[in-house]
Order: sequence, then C-alpha cells, then structure tokens
Amino acid sequence: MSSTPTTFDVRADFPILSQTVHGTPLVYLDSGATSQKPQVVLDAEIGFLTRANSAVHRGAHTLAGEATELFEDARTTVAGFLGAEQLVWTSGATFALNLVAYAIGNATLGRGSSRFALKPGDEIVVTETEHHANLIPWQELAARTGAVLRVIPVRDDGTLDLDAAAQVIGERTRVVAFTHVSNVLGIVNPIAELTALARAAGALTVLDACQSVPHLPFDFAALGVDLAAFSGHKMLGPYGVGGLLGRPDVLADLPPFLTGGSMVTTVTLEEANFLPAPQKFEAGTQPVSQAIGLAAAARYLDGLGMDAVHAHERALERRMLAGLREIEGVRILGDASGVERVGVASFDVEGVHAHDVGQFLDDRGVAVRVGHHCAKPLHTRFGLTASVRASTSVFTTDDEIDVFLDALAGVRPFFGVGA
Amino acid sequence: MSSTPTTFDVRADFPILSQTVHGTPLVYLDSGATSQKPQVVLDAEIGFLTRANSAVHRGAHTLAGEATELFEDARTTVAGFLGAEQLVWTSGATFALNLVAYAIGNATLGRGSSRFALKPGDEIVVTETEHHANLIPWQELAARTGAVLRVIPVRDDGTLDLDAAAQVIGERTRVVAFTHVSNVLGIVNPIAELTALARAAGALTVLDACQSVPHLPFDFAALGVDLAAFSGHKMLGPYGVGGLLGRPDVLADLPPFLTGGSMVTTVTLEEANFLPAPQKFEAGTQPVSQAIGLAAAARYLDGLGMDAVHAHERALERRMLAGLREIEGVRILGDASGVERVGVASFDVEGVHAHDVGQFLDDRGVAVRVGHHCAKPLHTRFGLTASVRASTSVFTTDDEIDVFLDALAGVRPFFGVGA
Amino acid sequence: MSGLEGLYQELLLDHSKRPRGKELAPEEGRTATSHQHNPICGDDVTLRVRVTDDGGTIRDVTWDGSGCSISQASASMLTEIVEGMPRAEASALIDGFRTALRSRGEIVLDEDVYLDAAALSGVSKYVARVKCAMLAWVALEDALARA
Amino acid sequence: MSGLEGLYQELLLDHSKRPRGKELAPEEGRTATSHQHNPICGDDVTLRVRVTDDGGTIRDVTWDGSGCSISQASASMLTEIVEGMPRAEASALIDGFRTALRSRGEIVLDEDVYLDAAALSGVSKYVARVKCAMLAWVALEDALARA
Ligand SMILES: Cc1ncc(COP(=O)(O)O)c(C=O)c1O
Ligand SMILES: Cc1ncc(COP(=O)(O)O)c(C=O)c1O
Repeated sequence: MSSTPTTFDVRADFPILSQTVHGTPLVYLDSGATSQKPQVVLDAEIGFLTRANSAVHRGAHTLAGEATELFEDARTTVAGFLGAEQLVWTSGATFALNLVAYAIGNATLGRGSSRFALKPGDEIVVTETEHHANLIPWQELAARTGAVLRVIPVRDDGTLDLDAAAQVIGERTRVVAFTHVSNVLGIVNPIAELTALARAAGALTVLDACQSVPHLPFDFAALGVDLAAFSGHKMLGPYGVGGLLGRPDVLADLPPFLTGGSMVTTVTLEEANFLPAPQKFEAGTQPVSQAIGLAAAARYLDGLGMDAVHAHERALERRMLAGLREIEGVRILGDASGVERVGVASFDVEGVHAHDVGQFLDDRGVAVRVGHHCAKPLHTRFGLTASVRASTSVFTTDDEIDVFLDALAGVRPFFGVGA
Repeated sequence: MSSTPTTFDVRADFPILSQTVHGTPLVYLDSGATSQKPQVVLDAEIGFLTRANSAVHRGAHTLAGEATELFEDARTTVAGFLGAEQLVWTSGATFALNLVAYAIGNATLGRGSSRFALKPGDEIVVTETEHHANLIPWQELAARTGAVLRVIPVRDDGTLDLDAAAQVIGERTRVVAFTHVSNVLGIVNPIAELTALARAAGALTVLDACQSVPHLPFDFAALGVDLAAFSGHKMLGPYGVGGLLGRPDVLADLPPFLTGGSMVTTVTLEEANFLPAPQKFEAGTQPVSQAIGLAAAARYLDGLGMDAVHAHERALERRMLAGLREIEGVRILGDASGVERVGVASFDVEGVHAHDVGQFLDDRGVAVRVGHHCAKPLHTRFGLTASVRASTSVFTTDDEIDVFLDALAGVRPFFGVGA
Repeated sequence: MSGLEGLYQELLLDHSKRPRGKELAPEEGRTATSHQHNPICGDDVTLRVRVTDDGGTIRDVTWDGSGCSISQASASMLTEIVEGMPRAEASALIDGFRTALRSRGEIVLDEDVYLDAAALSGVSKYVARVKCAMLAWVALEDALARA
Repeated sequence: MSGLEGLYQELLLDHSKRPRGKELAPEEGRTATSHQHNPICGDDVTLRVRVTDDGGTIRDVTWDGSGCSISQASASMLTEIVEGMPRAEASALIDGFRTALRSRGEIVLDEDVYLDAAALSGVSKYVARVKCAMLAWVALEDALARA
C-alpha cells in the first residue's frame, strides 16, 4: 500500500498517545466514541481554574468579570468555528437533542410559544441510521404527545433511501431529525436533500452533528438546518460540554427546557419569566471551564484547518477500507462507493463475534469499539447484534491503520475460523 | 476579636489563592456560588485524561476497561462520602432537580411506573427559601400537570415556619421539595421535622443539598429523605458534574428523563427498554473525568474530616456575624440566633446598593456575591431586590474575615451615607 | 484618577443621591415609555419621553427606578442632556455613549457633549458595570423607537 | 499461560464452536426458563432447566443463544457440569464460579469441580469479559429460583 502524505504530525500534542497496552504502543481507533485531548485543551482548563475561576454572569467582583468574559469568548469562538450565530451550551449532544424534544413537548403542553406544539397524528421523522440519542428522545416525545414516529430507511449500501424519504416526509411532518454522519457507517448523509424535503413540508430540522463536527469543515449557516447538536468530548474537547446551534428565530420560539438560576428575568413564588436565548436554555451553573477547554479545542482544530483534517482522515479511511476489503470474511457495513465519508468504518468478521475480535485486537494494542455503538436498529437492519468499529482522528497515522489491518488479518486464523 | 483556632491550614492546596486583585491579595468569599478547587482535583482529572481516557461501559479494549473502573470507583467514593447507596451522575444540582420534576411529569403522562404520577389538584410543596433551581422546576411541573404549588413561609428571623408547614403539608401533598441550607441565609433547615410531615402525608421528599454537602457531615441515609441533589463545583470539585442521591425503591420507580445511549436494554425503531437505575438516568456520555475529579474532592474533604470542616466554618461564621452586627447600617438577612448554620451570610447595607458594596469590596480584593443569589422570592420577602453575600470554604481564614469586615466598615462613609 | 475614585466620581454620587427627572410624568398622546431591567443585579429603570407633535424633538424625559448608584446616576444625567434635542442627535448620542462604555477605558466621553454624564467614562473599565450605566440609555433608545 | 492464549484456551474455542446442550428442550411441568442479555455487547442466553418431581435435583439443562465465544462456551460447559446435581450443590457451584471470576486472576477454578469450565479461569483477568462468562450461570441461578 502506498503511503498517503500526512499534512501534519500532531501526535506530540496528545500526551496519552505515548501509552503502551500489553507492551505494544497504543493504537487508538476509538475516537468515534470519545476523542483524546491535546495538551492545549488541558492547559486552557487548568489555566482558567487556577487563575480566573469564579461564577459567571453573577456578581461584580474582578474574577467573576474575567470568568464571564472568558466564558462568553469561548461561546463566540466555538459558535464561530461552527459557522453559527447562536450557540447554547449543553452537557453534550444527548442533552441537546433531549432539550429540543422536551422543549417541543413543553410547547405542546402550553408552555411558551405554540409554534412547535404537536397535535396527535403529527409526524416526527428520523432515519434508520440514527444513534439512540437521536431516536429514543423522539420515540418518547411521540409517546407523550400522540405524535407518530416515521423512519427513512437505509439501503443495503448504507446510503439513505431518498425516494422513500420523499414519501415519508409530507404534510403531517413537523420535525425531521437526522444525523449528519452515521457513527457506524461513517457515511455523510445528503443534508441538502433532506433539508429541502423538510422545508417543503414546513418541518423543523434537527441535525445530529456529533460525528461531522470533529472531522469536516462544518458551516451551520450554510447547511440550512434549524438546529444542530454536538459533543465536545468527540472533538478533542472536555467531557461534560457540548452545544445546540440554532437559527435565532427558532431558538426564540422554542420554550425553555431545564429551569433554575441564571435563565430568568423576574421570579415570584407563583411564576417565572425567562431571558432570551441562549440564556433561557442555560439553567444553573454552566460547564464553565469545559466551555473554555472546548474553545481551545476549536482553535486547535481551526489551526490545523478543517479542510486538512478532512483530507487527512479521508486518506486514512480509504487506506482502511481498501485494507478491510482484502481480508477474508470481513464485511463492511454500508460499503457504498462514491459517497463522502469520514474516518469511521464498522464491520463484521464472519464466524468471530465482535467482542472476540476486539479482544484480539486489544492484545495487539489496537483499541476499537465493539457492540452496537448505540445504533441497535441499524445493526438489526444489517442482521447483526454487534459489529467492530474503527474510527480515526487528527492524530491517527497510516502506520496505525496498517498495524490494525495486520492484526485483524490474524483474527480468523486465531479463532480457527475460515480457510 | 479573639482568634478562633483553625484546625487545618489548607491554603497551599489551592493554586488560585495566591492571586492578587487590584494589587491586594484575593479574599475569596464567594464559595457559595462556586468553590475553588484543590490541586488534587486538577491532578485527578489530568491524570485520567493523559493516561486512561476512553469511553466507559462500552467496548472491550484495555483503556475502556480502566476508564470504566475509575468511573465506577468514583461513583462508589462519592456515594460513600455522602452516605448514599445509590448515586446518579448529573451535570449538577439544577439538572438533578429538573430530572426529578420531569420524571414525575413523564410518569403523569403514562411513561413508566405510575407511582409518582400527579393528578390535577395534587399538591407540590416548596419553601420560601428555595433557590430558583428548586422552585421553578416545580412551578413548571405544576403548570404542565395541573398540580398546585404551595409554599412554606419563612419567618422574619430566617427560620421556616413549621406551624405553617404542618398546615401546608397535608393529604393532597405528593412532593415536598426543600433546601437543606439556604444559599442566602446559611441557616440549616429542620430536615427531620419537614421529612416527618412529608412522610406522614405520604409525599416524596426532595432535598436540595447544594449548600450543605460542602460544609457539614452529610449522611443521606440518616436524613431520611427520598432524593437529594448536589453540585460538584460547590464542593471543591469540577464544573459539569453533580448528582442525585436516591433511595433504591424510589429510583427504581422513577421513570427515565433524558434518553439516548448507554441507558437501554433493547431498542427497536418503535420503542426502547431501559436499564435499571442508575443507568436509566444516565443517557449519553457522562462527565467521566469530572466524576473522577469529584471523587478526588470527596476524598480530600474526607481527609480533612467533615466535622472539622464544619467546626472551622462555624467559627468563621460566628466571627463574621459578630462583625457584621457591629457595622452601622448593616442588616443581616435571617439573623436568627441559636440555629445551626454554615459559613454563609447575606446582608443589606442601608443606603448603598448591593452592587456598589460589591464593587467597593472588590477594590479591596474581597470577592463577594451581589444580587438576589437566585432566590428572588426570598429577597422579595425581606423587601429587597438585592443583597450582598459572603460565603466561606475550607480555605477561608480568620484574617480574611477581618479584611472583609474592615473593608465593609468603609462602605457607607465612602458613599457618603449615614453618620 | 484611578480605581474606585475613577468609577465613583463625586458627580456620579451626587446624581445618585439627588436624581434629576426622577418622577414619571403621566402618559399622554405623544409619550412613549420603556421599562428596562437588569436581571443580574435587579437594576430597574422606567423612562418616559414625549416628542413634539412633528415627532422630531425630544421633550420631557422623566423616569423612575431603583438600583445601584451607577444606573440611577446615569438615568439622572441622561435626562439633563436630551431635553429639547432632535431625535437624530439623540440616536447619535446614545451610539457614542455605547461605544465609549464598551471601550474598556480607551474612549473618554466629551464633557461638552455629555455634560455630567461624561463622569461615567470611568465605568467602561468595569465590564460588569457597563450594563448598569447603559440601562437608561437603552430605555431612551427603545422609547424613541416607539414614539 | 499469558495473554490471549490464557483467555482463549483450546477448550473454550472448542466449546464455542461445538456447543453442548444448545437446543432448548420444550417447556413442561417442572421446567423453568431464564433469559439473560448483556446490553453492552449483545450476548444473549436463554437457559431452561428441569428439576425432579421432588424439586431437589437438576435435570435436562438446555439453552440457546448467541454472542461471543466466551458467553457461548461458558453456557456449553455449564450444561455438562450440572446435569443430575442437587440444587444446593448447584448454588454453591455458581457462587464459587462468581467469586473466582471476580478475583482478577487470584482464584483459579478447580478442574475436578468445574471440569471444562475451569478453562474460564483466565477470563477473570479481563474485567470487561466477566459478564460474558457469567451470563449462563446467572441464567441458571435465576431459573432455579423459579423452578
Ligand atoms: C441552594 C442551591 N440550590 C441549587 C443551586 C444550583 O446549583 P447549580 O447551579 O450548580 O446547578 C445552587 C447554586 O447556585 C444553590 O446554592
Ligand atoms: C452520531 C451520534 N449522536 C449522538 C451521540 C451522543 O453523544 P454524547 O454521548 O456525547 O451525548 C453520539 C456519540 O455517542 C454519536 O456518535
């Protein structure tokens, strides 16, 4: 296999990568679950905590002022990095998606603007490729409101069936929630087409951007969706922080979700009035140091250049897919050709359970994810209960892909399966 | 003023305390808003992130195994520190309290067990001393379900009116939510009495433990409440983490709140089934490094001994209250004598707005909180829109209290008010 | 002048203790009212303005409110400047004030234009207090937009 | 034996490829069934047991399932040991198995008692896999509790 040129070598920026596992160097191919964090992110958090830490948006003392500025600068940085005018901090993508579902539920129960209120029989549309985080909140919302959940099916090659989508999305559709990139297949979904269908139906569009934001240039405004959710810990940032991006008019009309401190104007014992977005969605103490850490991650990625990151990961992906196709008994989930992808591939090894494959690879220092990757319906669709997933990040190298492929080739022989 | 003996000197453990503000040493009296973090907490997080970081409860690789163990050990440590059998990780107290309110709302809408479902006319009881985080979620729940919110009033001296409580809590009461310690008054509420009244009525008890957990020995099981919420960042731990403590049977019957990954057993496109507690409440990626940091904070506090911490802060509190009473024009909110307290005092300076007081103190290096401290109804009760709050922590010293009192004595003269 | 004395100038403390125009005139035909509130510290200003019948000139700015010395003094100072001012000029005045207040001490307000309110220049170094000083000015801006 | 070979012993791979007792017997009077599932990796075991009419002795343990080699081999090995065993003895057996599996390599299973299942001792060093090995044993425990 010819070596693909890497435009940057960033391994030294990530302290954890010098680990060894079972005496061999760690090959971390589980960034799809959670990414590793560069030193600048750790430094940003520690710097804040040891120099400026104090409550934001409250109090007039000097530290509080500094903290508030750093926190709001972080918002501007991350929103700017993602091309969004408005960013609501959340604890992560799961929270952000639940926020939207519950806010719609609240509208339905007469709290706040009725713009997004649902009536029994209204339809919510998701795709068969969704992570549980962008599926179950909608199932539950449907169950609570009498709305109906409908699903855009996925084809054998892992691409969404757009013909079916055109049938599923219609007059009764009020919400269309879909992932930008499947965390299992690594395929970039046709956002423009889905958004056009949803818009024609007058439906709200909710994008799960968890697996796109870390890997490709992301421009919220250009995508044309109404809302997008993402997690910091998957994009080189800290745990416990993420966000909801939103069009200003949509955030203005979406009722609050969590209630509590720092999101109100007046409060009596009887009732409360709420600040405008983003504050009305940010009840209680926010993940302040984490937001500042996430801003450092955004600046770090911006410094690398997301075009370069994407090209780097695309090269790794091609090397990986080519290698996987050569190993006997390996079946790639959603092996569509000619589609845009990020550096994620999931596969089945005939005759060896995913868990055993993962164990074998771990013995060679290779960390992959095994299981249904929180996308059980998608696995069911492909006739599996579990698969093995390898996922790359900015720090992944060609050599690591080769170590992985080499180890994988030894799996079936070890378990005495196949030729 | 005679010097109270300090049983420990921990200032060197807190890197931020060497700051200066306007050329004078920082006197941080805003721990009630957010506490500072000792080096061991920072080290625990960084240690995890640079050595073991990876997704927990997922995948079979070595790092994932280590991370899962450290994460679950953190749960055991924090739960043990607080005397609880079960701990649900949350992003903080606001989230934990909303979790309970929304879970009850979900039960009311027919999701999960009906044990906690509300009927129109059922009553939810809170106190007049509540932080917005333990008030507005209940207002909203009442508005969504047709339940009625009732309030236990506070007396002029800041203590709860237990006679009134006995009237308010009755047959129709389904939930009684109250704070252990008011974040404004610093007074420890009569938990045993309130819990007894609630239990007699067959109501669920929800304790806001934000301001008690950092300051006094806390034994969840001994308190006899059903649920308790707290925040990590107020107890020397990281932002973005906190918890909900709960009696096992209560957590078992409370329906889930957020839905998504890692909290399910089976999932189809139609519906999902949920794991038992605590997992069913922990949808999506948890604040892993923060939980590990919080465990370090719990061990640190445990090392100091919560009895010693409480005694230390009580001594500071007495010094502070005595000093405040001597300054002309200063009115302490809830100046009850003979009640148990933590190191928190809020006050009004006659003729000078709280914001101006705070600014003046800041110029002397003293960081206090000004405003309504997210307890607007309580301020209304005392005829104020804002007050000044000074709050202590393990690292606060007698000298700092004196610097604060000395500066405060200069406020009215500076603004040309009073004698 | 540095530190606290730069922030709390004599003139400011004087206005806050003896506020001018602090008695809300009754509503009538050509008045417009704006209520502004700072939820963080509870500063509160209700400001009422009357414009001439042709809508071009500001008359009778009155207000009521409560809050910190800066918010109250600022309202008091404002009423003194804008009486009889053409609308367009008031807009420019407010813009200039906002720019100076957000300048972190870089821009000092011109005493010839801002009169006593020039004493609020010092606030711009205190980011957390800028909102306090702006409150009445935002109220005027808002009221004029409706007048 | 260290590393992978200690975990995936020949015997284990053999059982996983040629599982014993893997054909669920029909339900009848004295049978009890338990379904266990590991949501993390999808391992799945349904185990059925018949007890003698006096309820004291185990007969006809059969199972079906899917999952990793460890979960499947463990179920297969288990059925071979407990046939004809008194209930109380089976409980002790399960307890001993659980203790060994949770011992992180400290306790090795006795071959005279655990027969082929002694080859599962190596699993105890792999904390994440202990659940896989336990699945069938938990199913038996659960089924006996209902039988
Ligand atoms: C008594 C009390 N309850 C609840 C909260 C809310 O905590 P958090 O903002 O960490 O969610 C606070 C802190 O502001 C508090 O003091
Ligand atoms: C596509 C997708 N959506 C949502 C999530 C949920 O993100 P989090 O667990 O950070 O809330 C994930 C990550 O697991 C994901 O990959």
